[in-house]
Amino acid sequence: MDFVAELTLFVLAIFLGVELITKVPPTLHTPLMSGSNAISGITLVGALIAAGSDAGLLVKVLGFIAVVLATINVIGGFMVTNRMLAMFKRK
Amino acid sequence: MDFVAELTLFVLAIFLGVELITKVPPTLHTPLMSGSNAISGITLVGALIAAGSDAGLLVKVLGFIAVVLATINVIGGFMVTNRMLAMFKRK
Amino acid sequence: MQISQNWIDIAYLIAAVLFVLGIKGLTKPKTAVRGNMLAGAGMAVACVVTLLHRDIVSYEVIIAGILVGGIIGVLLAKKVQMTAMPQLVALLNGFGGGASFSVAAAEFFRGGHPDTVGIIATGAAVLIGAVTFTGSFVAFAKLQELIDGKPMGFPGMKAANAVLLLGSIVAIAYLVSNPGSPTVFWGLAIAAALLGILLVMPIGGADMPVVIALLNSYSGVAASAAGFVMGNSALIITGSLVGASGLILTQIMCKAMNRSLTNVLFGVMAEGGETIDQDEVYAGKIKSTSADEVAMLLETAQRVVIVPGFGLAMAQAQHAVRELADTLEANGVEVEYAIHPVAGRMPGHMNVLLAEAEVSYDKLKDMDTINPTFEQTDVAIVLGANDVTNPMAREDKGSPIYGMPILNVDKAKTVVVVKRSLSAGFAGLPNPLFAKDNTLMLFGDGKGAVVDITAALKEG
Amino acid sequence: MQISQNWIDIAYLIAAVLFVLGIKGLTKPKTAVRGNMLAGAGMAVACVVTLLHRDIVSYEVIIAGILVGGIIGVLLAKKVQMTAMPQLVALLNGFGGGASFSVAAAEFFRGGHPDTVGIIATGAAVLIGAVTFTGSFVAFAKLQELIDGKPMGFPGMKAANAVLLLGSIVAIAYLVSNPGSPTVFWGLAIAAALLGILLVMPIGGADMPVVIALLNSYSGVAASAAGFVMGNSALIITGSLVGASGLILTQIMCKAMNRSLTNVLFGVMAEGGETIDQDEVYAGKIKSTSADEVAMLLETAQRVVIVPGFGLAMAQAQHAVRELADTLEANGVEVEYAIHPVAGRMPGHMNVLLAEAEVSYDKLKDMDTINPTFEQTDVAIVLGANDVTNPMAREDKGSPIYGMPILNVDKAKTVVVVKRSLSAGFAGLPNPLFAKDNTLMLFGDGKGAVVDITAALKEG
Ligand SMILES: NC(=O)c1ccc[n+]([C@@H]2O[C@H](COP(=O)([O-])OP(=O)(O)OC[C@H]3O[C@@H](n4cnc5c(N)ncnc54)[C@H](OP(=O)(O)O)[C@@H]3O)[C@@H](O)[C@H]2O)c1
Ligand SMILES: NC(=O)c1ccc[n+]([C@@H]2O[C@H](COP(=O)([O-])OP(=O)(O)OC[C@H]3O[C@@H](n4cnc5c(N)ncnc54)[C@H](OP(=O)(O)O)[C@@H]3O)[C@@H](O)[C@H]2O)c1
Repeated sequence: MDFVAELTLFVLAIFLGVELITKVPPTLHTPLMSGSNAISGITLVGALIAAGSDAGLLVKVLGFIAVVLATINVIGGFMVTNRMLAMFKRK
Repeated sequence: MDFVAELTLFVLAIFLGVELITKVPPTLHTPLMSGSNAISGITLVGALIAAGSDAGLLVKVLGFIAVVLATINVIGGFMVTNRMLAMFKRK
Repeated sequence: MQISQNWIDIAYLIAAVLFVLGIKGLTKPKTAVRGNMLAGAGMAVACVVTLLHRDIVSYEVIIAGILVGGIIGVLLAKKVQMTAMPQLVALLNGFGGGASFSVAAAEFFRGGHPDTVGIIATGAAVLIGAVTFTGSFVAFAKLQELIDGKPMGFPGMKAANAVLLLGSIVAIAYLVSNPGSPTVFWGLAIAAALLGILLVMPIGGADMPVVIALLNSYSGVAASAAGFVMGNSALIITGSLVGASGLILTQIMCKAMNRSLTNVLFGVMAEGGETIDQDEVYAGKIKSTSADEVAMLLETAQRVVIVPGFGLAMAQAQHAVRELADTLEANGVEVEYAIHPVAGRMPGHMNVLLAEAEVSYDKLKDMDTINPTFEQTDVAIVLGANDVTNPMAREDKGSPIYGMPILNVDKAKTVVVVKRSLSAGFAGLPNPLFAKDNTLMLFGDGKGAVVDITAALKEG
Repeated sequence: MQISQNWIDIAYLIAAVLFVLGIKGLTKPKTAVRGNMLAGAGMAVACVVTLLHRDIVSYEVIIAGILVGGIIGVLLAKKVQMTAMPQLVALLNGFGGGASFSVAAAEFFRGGHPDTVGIIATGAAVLIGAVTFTGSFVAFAKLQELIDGKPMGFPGMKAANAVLLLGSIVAIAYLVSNPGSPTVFWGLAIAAALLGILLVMPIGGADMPVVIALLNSYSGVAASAAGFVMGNSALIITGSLVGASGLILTQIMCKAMNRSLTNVLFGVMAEGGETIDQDEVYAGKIKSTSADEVAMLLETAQRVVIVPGFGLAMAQAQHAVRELADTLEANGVEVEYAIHPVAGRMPGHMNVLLAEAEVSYDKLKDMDTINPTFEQTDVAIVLGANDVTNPMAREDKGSPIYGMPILNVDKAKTVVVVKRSLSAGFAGLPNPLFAKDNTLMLFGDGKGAVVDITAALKEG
């Protein structure tokens, strides 16, 4: 994909992100925060590629660190969001 | 741009379009309709390329028709929207 | 001068952003004018930069086309009456669909070697473009009363539609394996054109605004398909933006009429069978009145609500009404206007008209606000409105308009209905309101009647 | 097994759609759980398909990393106390920033021949990733009370920040012309890490949730920048999605606190100078009470409002409170809870706690609903709340919390404040409410005090 196409995706996604969040009741601020925090762990995708490539020790180490950190972010984020939301559910 | 990139743009733009329109007061239904109608005249861009290319008479004719129709759509649409909105303006 | 595709694409991105901001702006009263400007600027950016595209080798045809189209566009936009706005939008929309169709056709006959995606996209652009084109013209004809506004159809119509749609899809599939067949191409075009006519024919004139909004959404999708044909990001993004937002607008409009989209598109025919006898509703129960009598009523009133409808537009009575209201207010009467969301022939129709007559914005009350106040209203003056006050929508489950929210004018102490005759409104139904005990009919042209009342008031 | 980039990109598109639906779902109470699931599914799709990427030649490091990270993640999510949620989110967010930083670093040291865009993107990912990493850890430390929650700074701090930021930009510019310099790279990393620390240090602990939301937005932008480095559409789309939505969420949170974002980020230090003498406010005006006395008050009450605050969470008194409310209701008293949007230490903190104790949802009233009812309230029980009831926010223009909307408990006939001492709340301010004529202080641990009141009620 060329740079302009990437830029176009970037801009469209920013607009979409802005429009998605309109009125959120305060109760949901924390879960929304932790949930979108988990989503920003998408960097795990980049980490996987870095860790799985065949390019020297330093890169492997950095890749490993990236995978560990991103996985904590993703797994921890989604689970904790779920835990919080479970508390709101009406019995 | 490859097909998947195009598809990605398509999907993101659809989501964005859905999110953009939320609550519109009935007063603005008609201007919004004529305004987005004018925007859909973007096909003028394709018409220009078709009409300006060097590919035989049939293509030129089709291109000419396309330019005429799209231009009516664009110019008429924006102008009439503007005229309508001018009526709402508080003096 | 020609520039690299990269810069063109960046300009397209800027145009897309302007369109997004434009559409967003158009959804709020405060920002609507600016939104329209931004969208126009986006279009200018997209067009100007396209002229630098490497495929463009000559400009004669382009210039001729823009001149012809531009002049027609300006004339249409300047000359059209406000009351004819829905027709105009239908017409413009049809042109947009026709343009997408022509672009796809031109691309087809240019005879490159498109891949499967390209062929399918061409087929989609042709199909949707042609449906939009002919469908919009039927909508135009119905609104302009060139053809009857009533739902029209024939037995087996649904089957015919299904055959046309299936045939179109088969034709596209055929083109995928045999990309060069003009016969199949034109066959597809004709089938799609027919489909557009048959889809809109059975829809009643009153539902045309919704149909136009839907066709507008189609024309966006057609533009997007044309974008896939040409590999043009501006068309893809902008087309799908309009396609999606148009669909949502369609749904919002349906909601305002308390109808579902399926009901609008396919429902009317089913319910059309029942006809109600007008005589049965009206016979012996209609009380006619005069301008002087109405003026006397108004002299003792404390609160008056004016209920404008399509007849106000027909009679061009907006200025006369404002003068009546001014006179009443000078007498210490409280005057408000009840604006039904679908009064008139397009959304916001009444707002446009009354704004033209410089009626102050805060006196225009929407349905939900004004309905609870009718019980404290001494006189409700129904001015060329009919369907939007029809109590059958509230009470008669068999009625075609059952479920549409209405203005509860019959709750007012006295109702004065100004219209020329007992003939029906857009929906073609008799209105039991006219036969109620507290209703007085003032027959005559809307403008004349209002002027007479004002005069009588000033004398008395 | 390896598949073509096309299919990977389509999978990324599906993941992006799932993220969009997920975020949208998370904004509404009814759909929040499903939204979180959808987002999780999107992440699974994106990760699984990435494992088939052609650049991945060995899986040992990946598996090891996922195992280590997964175990830590699960443990953190399961073990954390609900009260410690803000800290945890800060921590997780820091990890995300660190990951983006590491990805960009790995890509840098892989030593391809990136173009200008690639280098700038690498620089941006390093800069923003490192700021997010260290900034989040400072936020974590403040919330966990590892360091003082008060705004901290030194003269010339703003200048230092400006130098660090400028230095980082110069370093990136240098890398554009000399892409291979590890020294400059690490210099950039260190400057960015310092910048993160210095930016968060001067912000008060009470504003940490906003800071975390902002840093969350940054971590999205960092991921997006990493996407530009690797040419990966999933990272670009998803990162910017989170970046933008995080920024909007930040603004919404600021609004709920009636603050501007600039005020949160830079404002506190300016106003920190003023200190208010606690003695002056309280001396001789505090009336202490006992559980028995409160029970007697409650026996004759008709309407009681419970105002929970951070102290409720500290004392784990939610179940005790519910029992008190049950007892009161059995006596025919009307009981409601007043939920301030920033009561506790995170948005929705009180809702979570009371939901845990199975307090019925409709008894939790938000600020705007309950405030007008305090005048008809016989007893308001303030339970470990402080800042959210501080009348200075309403009355004292010089106060650091001036303008924050508060619960008007002082309008109730009698106010009972349960807390352990006269010490201040999160904002570090004395509370004139405690000195009012109609206020009674019940000193003691929140849970114990409530249990005592309930017991006395049952006896009486
Ligand atoms: N707003 C929209 O978006 C929209 C769009 C399309 C359709 N519609 C439909 O249009 C209808 C609107 O309801 P409505 O109550 O405003 O109008 P209506 O039901 O169409 O009734 C208009 C009435 O005005 C009277 N009239 C016509 N010319 C007149 C004149 N010169 N002076 C005095 N009266 C005159 C007519 O009666 P006489 O002939 O006896 O004078 C007629 O009964 C609804 O059915 C709605 O669904 C609305
Ligand atoms: N919700 C959010 O998003 C959020 C996030 C971060 C910060 N904040 C800030 O946090 C504050 C929240 O206000 P708030 O009124 O809920 O709390 P607060 O002002 O922090 O006051 C809490 C009070 O609880 C008392 N307390 C502590 N432990 C207790 C125990 N075991 N038993 C009884 N009382 C106990 C403390 O007094 P003693 O020590 O005398 O007992 C303290 O005064 C606001 O300043 C807000 O801006 C809110």
